[in-house]
Amino acid sequence: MSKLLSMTEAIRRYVPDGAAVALGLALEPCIPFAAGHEIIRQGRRDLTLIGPISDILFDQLIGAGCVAKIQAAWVGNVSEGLGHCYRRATEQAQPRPIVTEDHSNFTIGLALRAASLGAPYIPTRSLLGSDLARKNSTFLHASSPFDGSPLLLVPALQPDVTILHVQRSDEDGNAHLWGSLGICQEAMLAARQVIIVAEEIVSREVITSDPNRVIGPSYKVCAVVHEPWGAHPSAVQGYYDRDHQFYHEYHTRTRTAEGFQQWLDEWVLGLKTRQEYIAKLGSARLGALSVKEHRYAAPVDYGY
Amino acid sequence: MSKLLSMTEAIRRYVPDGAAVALGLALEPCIPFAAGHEIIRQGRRDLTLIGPISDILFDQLIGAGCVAKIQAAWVGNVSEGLGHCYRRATEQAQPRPIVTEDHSNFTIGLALRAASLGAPYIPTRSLLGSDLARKNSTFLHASSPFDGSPLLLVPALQPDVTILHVQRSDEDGNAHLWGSLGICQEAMLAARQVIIVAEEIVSREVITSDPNRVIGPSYKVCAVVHEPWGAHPSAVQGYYDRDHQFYHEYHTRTRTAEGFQQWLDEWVLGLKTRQEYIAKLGSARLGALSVKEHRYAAPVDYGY
Amino acid sequence: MEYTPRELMVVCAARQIRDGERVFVGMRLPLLAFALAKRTHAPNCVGIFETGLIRDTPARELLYTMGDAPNICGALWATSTINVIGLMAAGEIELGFIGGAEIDRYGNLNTSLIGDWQQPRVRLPGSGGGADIASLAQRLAIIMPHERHRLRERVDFVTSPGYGYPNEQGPAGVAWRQRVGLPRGGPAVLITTLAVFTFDPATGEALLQSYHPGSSIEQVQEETGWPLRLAPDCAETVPPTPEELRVIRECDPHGVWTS
Amino acid sequence: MEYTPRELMVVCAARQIRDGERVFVGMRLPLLAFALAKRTHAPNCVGIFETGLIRDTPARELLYTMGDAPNICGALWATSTINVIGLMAAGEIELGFIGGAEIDRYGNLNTSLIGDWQQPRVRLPGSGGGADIASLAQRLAIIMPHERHRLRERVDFVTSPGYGYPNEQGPAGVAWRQRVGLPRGGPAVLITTLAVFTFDPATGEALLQSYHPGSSIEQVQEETGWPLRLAPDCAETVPPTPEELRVIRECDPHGVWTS
Repeated sequence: MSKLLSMTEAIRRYVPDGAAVALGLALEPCIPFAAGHEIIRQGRRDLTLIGPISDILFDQLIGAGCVAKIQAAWVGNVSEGLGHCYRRATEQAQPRPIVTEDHSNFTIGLALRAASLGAPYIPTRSLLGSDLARKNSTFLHASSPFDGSPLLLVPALQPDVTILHVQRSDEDGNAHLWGSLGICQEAMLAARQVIIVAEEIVSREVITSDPNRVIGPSYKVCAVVHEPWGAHPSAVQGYYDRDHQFYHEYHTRTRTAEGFQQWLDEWVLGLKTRQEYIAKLGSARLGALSVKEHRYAAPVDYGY
Repeated sequence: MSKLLSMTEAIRRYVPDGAAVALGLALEPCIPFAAGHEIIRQGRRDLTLIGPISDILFDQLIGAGCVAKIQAAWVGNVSEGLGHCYRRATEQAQPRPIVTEDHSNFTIGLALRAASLGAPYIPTRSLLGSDLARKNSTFLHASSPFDGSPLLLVPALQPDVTILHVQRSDEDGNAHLWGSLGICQEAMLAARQVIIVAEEIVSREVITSDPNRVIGPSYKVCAVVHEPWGAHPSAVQGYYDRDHQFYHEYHTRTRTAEGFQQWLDEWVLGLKTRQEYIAKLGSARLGALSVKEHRYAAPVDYGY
Repeated sequence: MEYTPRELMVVCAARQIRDGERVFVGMRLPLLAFALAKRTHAPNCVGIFETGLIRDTPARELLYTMGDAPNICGALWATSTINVIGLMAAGEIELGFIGGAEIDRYGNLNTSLIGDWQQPRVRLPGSGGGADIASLAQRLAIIMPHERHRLRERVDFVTSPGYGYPNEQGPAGVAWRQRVGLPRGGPAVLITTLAVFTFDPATGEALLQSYHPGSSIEQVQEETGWPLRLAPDCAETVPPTPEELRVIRECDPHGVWTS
Repeated sequence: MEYTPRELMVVCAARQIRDGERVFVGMRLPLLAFALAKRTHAPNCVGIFETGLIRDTPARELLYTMGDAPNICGALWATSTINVIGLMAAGEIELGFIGGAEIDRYGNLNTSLIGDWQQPRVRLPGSGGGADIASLAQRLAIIMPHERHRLRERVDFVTSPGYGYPNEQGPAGVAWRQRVGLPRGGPAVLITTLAVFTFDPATGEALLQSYHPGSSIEQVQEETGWPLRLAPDCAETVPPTPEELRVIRECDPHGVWTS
């Protein structure tokens, strides 16, 4: 059954106001910027964003006023530093106040892993003694029933929708993802529903030729969006490199609220679709980011 | 650094008397029979066997008197039924008494997953109300600190050594495994040390061409054994099928202790190496089990 | 059209699968039931296998074990055991199949041992994934040979929890499962060589829903270790259709599992 | 031979890596330190990256983030974040690197916020994997710019636990980590633009181990918000060797991270 939708339609149907949305789950690569930009264009409000480090997509969604709450380990600009919109929202409630429930990369992963196992929580010794453990009120401190030692209990976290950018998917949402995986699989398994954004739509046979490469069960997928370059400026292994300069420009231009608004008008609100964004990037920039040297995985035989 | 060893040497060095050994972790496929047979030949004693269902390898190790304790979800003959040696050991203490700590497939996986996360336990609602939950004294019953609901706490389990049969590995133990994975990765990550038994030894470049296919960190690997057909009679995807008839013959011949001893003499004790075992199987049998139709995974580009 | 008792069991099992459902498929007869349902009334059902597989098509060849090579080719996902049982723990699997050596009137299943736990008379293989499926699936379908020593008033060991037992805190049934903390589920159906039972969720008791053609309520009672309660609409089991038999025999042409 | 403060920091960081060790590598300078150690005194060290990567060779190109494509090519394992942090939680990672915005005399690090938690004056990005590395690695190496407002008597928020604080139950240091339940670890070294500190495990206090060439104990004191304690063998930092500088400049020819 084809679940192919335009990005516009996928976001309209499956990311309502107030939803808890997990995205940016592979850490620096495969961040679904195209999906985030469409969320901004549709003026979605009161979202909870769930992710490990998210890079600048969280910052953009916060600056655009879409976000009420953050459950994440880090919000900023990985190669540049602070997230200016995140700072303005937290320090000055601009454009609106937000709440952060601080995690570490491990605890946000454990929270999603717990949900994926139907476990109410997973205990850890990470963060003991940290103010993170004290200030995130979803955590509980407890003693191990086995030996009395102190533990931090990380409760299961279930996103309403997880958005994953992948290299390729079939129309039903059976998707191949490769490279460093971050907490993508945990977030897919934990979610109520999943939106797959793919560089390429391929036949079912391509996917089933390598079922170990599949990221999770397609029955959880509610929409498949074909969006080449949909993760720019983040990298997609085998498709394009990270556009470091884009992060730098964003960092420089968004120091003020006005600068951010101009950036947003130019790169998000003033563009109707990802096709326009790609055209605006221009072929020289795209070419510079494209794959220069293919490196294919060694053959694997599933035969019998 | 090459970790290549003969099976004889790998078992001699890394599977001492009394060790807790995890094996048969992919459930029906990729069971390291060659390793198990060498353990029997070397007369290892007082082992704890850890695994999900193990098929007949556990039964053989038990019948040969190598085993003091079982931590597993199932011990028998998957396509045939009961495990006769397991019955004799449990019911009549023949050839020696053994203790079983019963798990389910989920709880044995959770126990190893907990160890792999450095978590003292993982809570679950599976098995609540089951006698398994009451009789396995490693489990604890508890109330959730979040909502007071009943939980079963499954403590972390750390094998001394995990033995994995894989399709291919480099000499350092960077190994590719494909097909259904069972609890292989959890058992590798949880273990103190790992023995890799591989159908093929390949170059490092073959492995690093596809790092997502790697089963776990090679720094945990203490020995790499090149043992083609080392998982027979279980299946290795892309290499050979399951030899159902072999399981049937084992089931029929091992109904009595004498029958088992004859089987063991014929197939294990009377053979010095896996090469002799393969020769005994004969080319017709091997040919019938070999791959008839190759089915290669679609290409994957890691380039940039 | 002639058919074997096991063919009828496969048909009864397949009828438990609703279109679009996610089904935790066990070994042997459930493997055939999944293939049959898929090719008849439930083309959109999805099968999940505890080795770490999801597929939406039956394997092209007969399987002896769920880890056999043909079950991996064409799979939608090949992954770890805890990933797929985790889906069930999270409540996402509608139906699970298991078998058992013994069952009692409350649907509690024993696959661990006969006799005393410390000194068993017969040691059985154990749970495998059975206890997980019984604990975590939304509905449980059980498939067993029907013999009096297997359908007992009370099993020696509860490997896979059904509806428990009445006790000082309350009745068996859904209430018992809630008391012990099971998140959902319970036996929906017990399919035997002689009959089909459903269960009364309020009391947890098995109800004779149908007796197979050639059997009778009396014969079922004779082979059952507890006094039967009949479902209000207890009747003869609807026999397999020729189409159902044709598909089963295509899947298992030599009767490996069905003869 | 001339060198930048950051090149010296990379050299100091690399010297913390012992041959054969498993090192949780952070962003920026630690990436270079891993490459330098690997190519000089610690050819057998293994790098672990929180995106879900293990490698035993440095990437062929300069990395801006650990998720960059060159870091994945040639990796020994590409997997999930919790799989690799799990290795550290299980005690298998000898050394971890992190940075921070603020640190105090007990090695507690703040990367979360300046000012009050409810109404911060500056909101910083947060932990990322930093708090995990500080909690779980066997030894922690910290890399920071040396400014008086960053090296404080007490940080506003403990993101990544160092040696805690003395309190009614006992002293800071290893004893504090044991009291709160941390399984191991603690800061081994703090490398700044001016100096290198080690730590007294009994009290948790930073000890000035060396001051960089061109700096002095006095200058370090001026830029440090607590009264310095000197290590018994406090001396000038051993400057980079030409070989070390050569390797660093091969890895970062344009000085992206070192200028």
